[in-house]
Amino acid sequence: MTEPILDIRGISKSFGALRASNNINIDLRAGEIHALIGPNGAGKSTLIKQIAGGLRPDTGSVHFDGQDITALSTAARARLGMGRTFQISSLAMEYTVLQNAVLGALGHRGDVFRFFRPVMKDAGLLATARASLEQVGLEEFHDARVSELSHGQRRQLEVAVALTLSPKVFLMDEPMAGLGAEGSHRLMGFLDQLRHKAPILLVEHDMDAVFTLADRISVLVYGGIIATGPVEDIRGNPIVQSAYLGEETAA
Amino acid sequence: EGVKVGMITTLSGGGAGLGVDVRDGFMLAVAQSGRDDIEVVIEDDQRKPDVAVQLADKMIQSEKVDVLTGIIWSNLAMAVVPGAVAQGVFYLSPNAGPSPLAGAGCHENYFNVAWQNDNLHEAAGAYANTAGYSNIFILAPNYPAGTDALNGFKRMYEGELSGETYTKLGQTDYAAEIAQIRASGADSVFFFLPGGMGISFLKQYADSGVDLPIIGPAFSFDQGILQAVGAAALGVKNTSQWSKDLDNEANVAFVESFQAEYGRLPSLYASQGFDTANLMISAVEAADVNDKDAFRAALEAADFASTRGDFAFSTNHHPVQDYYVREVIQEGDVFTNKIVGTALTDHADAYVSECAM
Amino acid sequence: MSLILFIEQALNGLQYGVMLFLMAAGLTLVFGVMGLINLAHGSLYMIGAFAAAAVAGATGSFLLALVASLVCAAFAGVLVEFFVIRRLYDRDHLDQVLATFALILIFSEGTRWIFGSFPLFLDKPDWLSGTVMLPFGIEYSLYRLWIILVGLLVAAGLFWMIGRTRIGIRIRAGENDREMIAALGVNISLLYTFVFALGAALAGLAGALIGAIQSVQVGMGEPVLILAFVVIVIGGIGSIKGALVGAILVGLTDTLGRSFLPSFFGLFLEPSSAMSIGASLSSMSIYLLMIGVLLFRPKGLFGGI
Amino acid sequence: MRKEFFLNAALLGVLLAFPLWAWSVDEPYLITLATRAIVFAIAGIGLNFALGFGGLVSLGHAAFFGLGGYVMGVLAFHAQTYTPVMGWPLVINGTKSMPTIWLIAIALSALLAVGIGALSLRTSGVYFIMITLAFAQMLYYFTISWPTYGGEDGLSIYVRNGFPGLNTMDPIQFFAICYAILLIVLAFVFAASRSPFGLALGASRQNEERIQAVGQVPFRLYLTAFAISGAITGLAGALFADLNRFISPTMFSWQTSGEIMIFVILGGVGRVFGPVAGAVLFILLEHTLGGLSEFWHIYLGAILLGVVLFARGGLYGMVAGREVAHD
Amino acid sequence: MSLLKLSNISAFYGASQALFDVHLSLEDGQVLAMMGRNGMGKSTTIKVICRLLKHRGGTTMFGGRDIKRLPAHKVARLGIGLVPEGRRCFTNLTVHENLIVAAQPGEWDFSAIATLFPRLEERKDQLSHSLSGGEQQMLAIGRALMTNPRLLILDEATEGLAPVVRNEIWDAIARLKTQTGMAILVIDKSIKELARVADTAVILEKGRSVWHGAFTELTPDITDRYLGV
Ligand SMILES: Nc1ncnc2c1ncn2[C@@H]1O[C@H](COP(=O)(O)OP(=O)(O)OP(=O)(O)O)[C@@H](O)[C@H]1O
Ligand SMILES: Nc1ncnc2c1ncn2[C@@H]1O[C@H](COP(=O)(O)OP(=O)(O)OP(=O)(O)O)[C@@H](O)[C@H]1O
Ligand SMILES: [Mg+2]
Ligand SMILES: [Mg+2]
Repeated sequence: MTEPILDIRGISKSFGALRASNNINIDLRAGEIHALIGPNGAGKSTLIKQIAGGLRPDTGSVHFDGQDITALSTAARARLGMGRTFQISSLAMEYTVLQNAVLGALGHRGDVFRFFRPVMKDAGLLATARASLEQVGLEEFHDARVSELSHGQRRQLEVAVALTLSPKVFLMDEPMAGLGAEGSHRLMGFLDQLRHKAPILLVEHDMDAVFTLADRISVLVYGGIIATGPVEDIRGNPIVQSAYLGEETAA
Repeated sequence: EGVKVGMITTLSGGGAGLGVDVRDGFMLAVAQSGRDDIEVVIEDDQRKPDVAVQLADKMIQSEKVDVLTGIIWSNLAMAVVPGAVAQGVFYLSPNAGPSPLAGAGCHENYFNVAWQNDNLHEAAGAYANTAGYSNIFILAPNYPAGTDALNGFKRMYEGELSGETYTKLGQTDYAAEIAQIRASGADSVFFFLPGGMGISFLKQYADSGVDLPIIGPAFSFDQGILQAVGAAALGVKNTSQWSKDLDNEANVAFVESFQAEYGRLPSLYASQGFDTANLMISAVEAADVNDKDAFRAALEAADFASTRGDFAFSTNHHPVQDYYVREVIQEGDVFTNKIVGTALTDHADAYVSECAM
Repeated sequence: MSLILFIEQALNGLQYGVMLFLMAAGLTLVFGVMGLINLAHGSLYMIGAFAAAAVAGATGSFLLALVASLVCAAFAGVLVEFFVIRRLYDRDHLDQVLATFALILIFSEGTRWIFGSFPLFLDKPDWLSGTVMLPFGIEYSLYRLWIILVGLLVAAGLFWMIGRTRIGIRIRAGENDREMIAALGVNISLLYTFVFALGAALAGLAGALIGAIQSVQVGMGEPVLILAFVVIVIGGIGSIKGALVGAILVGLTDTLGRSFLPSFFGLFLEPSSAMSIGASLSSMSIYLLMIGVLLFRPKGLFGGI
Repeated sequence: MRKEFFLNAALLGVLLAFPLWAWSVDEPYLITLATRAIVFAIAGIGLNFALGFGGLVSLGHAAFFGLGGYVMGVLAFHAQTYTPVMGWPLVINGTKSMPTIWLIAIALSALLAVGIGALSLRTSGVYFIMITLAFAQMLYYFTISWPTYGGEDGLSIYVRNGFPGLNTMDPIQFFAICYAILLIVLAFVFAASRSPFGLALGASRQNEERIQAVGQVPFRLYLTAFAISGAITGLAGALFADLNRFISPTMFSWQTSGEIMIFVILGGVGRVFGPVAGAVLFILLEHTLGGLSEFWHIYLGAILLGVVLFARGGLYGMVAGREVAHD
Repeated sequence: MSLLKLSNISAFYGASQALFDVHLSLEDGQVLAMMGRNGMGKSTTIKVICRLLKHRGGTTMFGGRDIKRLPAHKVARLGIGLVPEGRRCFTNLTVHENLIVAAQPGEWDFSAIATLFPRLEERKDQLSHSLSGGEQQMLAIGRALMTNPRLLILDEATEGLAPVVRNEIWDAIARLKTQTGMAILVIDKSIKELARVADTAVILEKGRSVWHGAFTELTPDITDRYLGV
């Protein structure tokens, strides 16, 4: 097996008495979708935040591409190639769809401190932006303002912006949430392809998606990982069934 | 023939009372002169130096006035006067008298019809000596006029200082200063706190249980402000070049006609506005304003009936006049001042020698 | 410097702090809780003082004057809320800045138009005049003690209302998401009119109480406004406790700075420059305090999220 | 977009035509008035750069305006009195050359903005408003009680500083200088608003989390914007001082900060030309209403109120439509 | 007579029209499923019902009253409890405060909510902005129930919930329907789960209600055409 691209070693984080992450070890390897599931409030988003840099772990370290990045800022991690989508859409609401995508491309290229060239006429950036909008199916909405998009469309844009960063890994916090059945399908097909470009750490409550897409699944309960393994193992795990899936879905 | 006057004064916002009084006094004199060849253009400077400068430009360049007047505040005068007189117009100051304009920065076209800024404080210092105070506590706001005030006071005062304090400009609470006064073992207090600051200080002082005698310049005891201070000011001695009860013909007529015209007692500022206008009218009568030298000479002669009695200009075009000590008294419902003595006679100012004119 | 003087100055600082709290209380309410930048708060303070002065002048009763200050300021508050503020809740803070700045102009000049350009007379009543003897032989103004009492009562009342009552919860919810609280069946418009009127009434009361020992004049509100903002920012916006603590900190810093900085500099500078350096530093002291607090606690001492 | 373009052109046209007309009928004061509007507009453009584009609501821009003014005042004062500004560690002499003064004003204001910004940007929202105000207030109190340059009385510089080849005392020539600077500043801000920096700054204002997720640091964007903003406002301060040939601590007062902010809001926050429209309207109102009555502030207040209530997004919002055009 | 009846609704965001011709009706004690792809106008319709968006044409009747002229809070007090898209908890309030902020007396009180979502009781005094996504969702549902409405509107209320919890919510909806006779309007993407509770369905397509009828009549043909599944 190849070296993991992303390697989380022994991360712990407490909020007061609450232990939101408890000695978590998890890794992500090239070409895979690693799903992270667990009950609400288990600490999934908290973990993603610590990987992406919004939150500093109390102990433990994050290794990315062979480098210890625990001390780096969010922005620095993004520049190294961490693409991220948020659980609650986080976009520049006054900008158009295209502007948001161009922003991603620009952030990736890194030369933001330029004051004279019109950015929306930059062919390179536009090409990247258009391509990623097309991939998520927002090509008809270039000029729509984000504040006018429906909830689901925003989720799509969120993914598109992450794409413009041509990241080495994706951290996705519930990308399916809010998408309709059709949208979910489409996104699933898309993620399926995407994993070959960059592996994905996927937090998702949509079990259809998780079971279809995931190569491996980790289960997080009360801040600790109770099981990691291929889909079949997890689906059959009795603790997972009772604590998370509930009888019906497990059947 | 005729003269065009530009009046730039403060007519809006907090300090408007002073500007209104200067204007009313000035316009009363113009009306009483019966001349219809005096045109007065009045503008509001909002107490902002840059606005005052802009208005001065307007008056000089567009309105083509011959004479400018009206500014209340020293900082505005400093902004306007040098530029204005350099452009050849006359400036007659009805209120502010900053020291640079009396000394090295004096100008042949600049006339101060009120006082040099230090004068009333000097008078207070002189009075403190005669009253026998020997250990006085002095305070003023921390800005040039405040420094000038304390320096002016000290110039004449011969006793000891039990303390000296600068307060914040615009300060409204004086508990800390009053506690210091109480602790300092002073035998009296001199303060210069113009406008609302003085009202606050006096009210709080009266409420503090400290009952040392106070002296101050007339600004904090003027007609416009006294009613707001109320009984807290009763008995306080203050120094002024004018008082409502000054017994001379011009003043009696002025007080009476001002009250008749505006329905209130005239203030110090009103008297200064009135005198300024009368000085100008006397010059208009004696000379043509277009003949600058003749007009200037007529102004220098100061041949008008001042409400303060004797009035003359010294070489730096600042007044030589008497300074009185007044006491705050109550007449019926109204608080007002009564002259109780003279602090300085035929007094000029400390900067005459620096003026090259 | 004697210990007694120090204690007395500390007491003065405390008292000044409580006075600042009175001015700031209405502002915290409107600003912290409703999220509205109301520059016209100072004008409402002025209205309270003028109403009190007018009524005291006409009736001679200080209590009636206080009532008048509450009523007039609250009424002005209702008018302002109904005709102006109401249209600005869902706007940018900056629109609120411009609108309330316009209100300052209107109120200030309107007041001058009605009452003239000269300061008005308002004095404390006889039964609150004079001084009392405190321990250590400190002679202290009765009225100032009384202001401390009123200020603390107001603080307690507000604290209880915002933190413990359902009205308080609703107000805070409305600040977070007006549309949502309305969708849950709460008449947020009415509630906000009420809060604004309450904030205005508190401003008016402060104007009357403080006007009695300061000068009642046009423009008295603006310096207060800045101070009040400083106070609530130090304390943390939206926190009544923060406003009280912030006010007392500001009061102490200002008073102690004024009284002791000059003599402190006098230890190693010649008197006149010590005097003026000390005085300039003390006029900056509260801003230094604010900067210091914000550098370490960017959301104020008790600022929440 | 077209409408906005038309409006911009009209504004610049009127701003040029009016003084030329005043010149032809020999009303120098009106030229001065237009110059004043332009200088305020430049100050407003400076603030708008931080406030409109970066969402940094600074109530302390008087600090930069005043600093620019004092740079002019101090340098000219020393040139007038033939004394060095500083004798140690290196000798700095005064100057009466406008371009030199501008450059120094820009540099020092930018430096001050970096200093204030670095500290203030730890906070946000209303805390930012107040902390910037605090810095300006400290400078205000400092200059009031600092006797060297006149304290509260300020300092008069009797003769306007010089510009090679022009007679700056001639109102129309000084106007031309200011107008040219306005055009340059507008061009810069216009370009910057469409530049990569503008896009990133705007995104940062709307959502900091977003800009971090694409690999950029909001703090650096903000600080750069604040420095540029301070520099422009500082330049305006230097021009303002030259216009009045006078400086005073009022330039540092919170009312000045407030007024600059009013220009921006009145014209339209985040519009390149907004502050120009705002300053012109404000000066116009001040000029025309001032004569109406002693209580003219009431009218002014009522008009401003009307603009906020009925014109969303200021004058530009009213005329050119609500949405800010970003491309 | 229907509890809720919309006919012929058109609505705009500024100048752009979001709803063209929406019809729907809902009886007491029934569950109506509103379906459609992303951006078709489902949430907009909800906003119209709750008077958060003023519609231009058509009529909105609730409990026999025309609610067109009522402000949002009055409509809510007539008995509509909203769980909005995206949760919209009051993030500066604690969990408990969120629940009681708009509570009306009735069967649903804090202890009833605590039984439904024990997690909320555990986090009672935590500020809601630090809750996990799913916890916030529970809170939003609890908050709406505490107003004891006649009509409960759930706009993607199960979004982001763990499967077990989601099951619980569907169970709760089923219970609500049978036990309390509360009418429910529910938007959700899972047809399978909707089928457990829904009596009728309405499908929106580009701002128009293009299909409505009994839920059982939804054929794969229809769902394929309008929902893409
Ligand atoms: N800043 C904070 N302070 C206190 N508690 C917090 C904070 N942030 C998160 N928590 C708590 O930590 C726990 C984990 O939260 P997290 O958002 O990671 O959950 P999650 O697994 O993503 O859940 P969900 O699936 O519902 O999104 C929750 O119980 C939450 O209330
Ligand atoms: N605030 C708004 N301003 C302008 N247009 C809007 C606004 N909100 C929604 N729209 C537009 O109205 C249409 C309907 O949006 P709505 O939110 O009702 O969709 P939806 O059916 O709820 O979709 P989703 O399943 O994604 O939540 C969309 O095309 C959207 O772009
Ligand atoms: Mg989560
Ligand atoms: Mg929706």
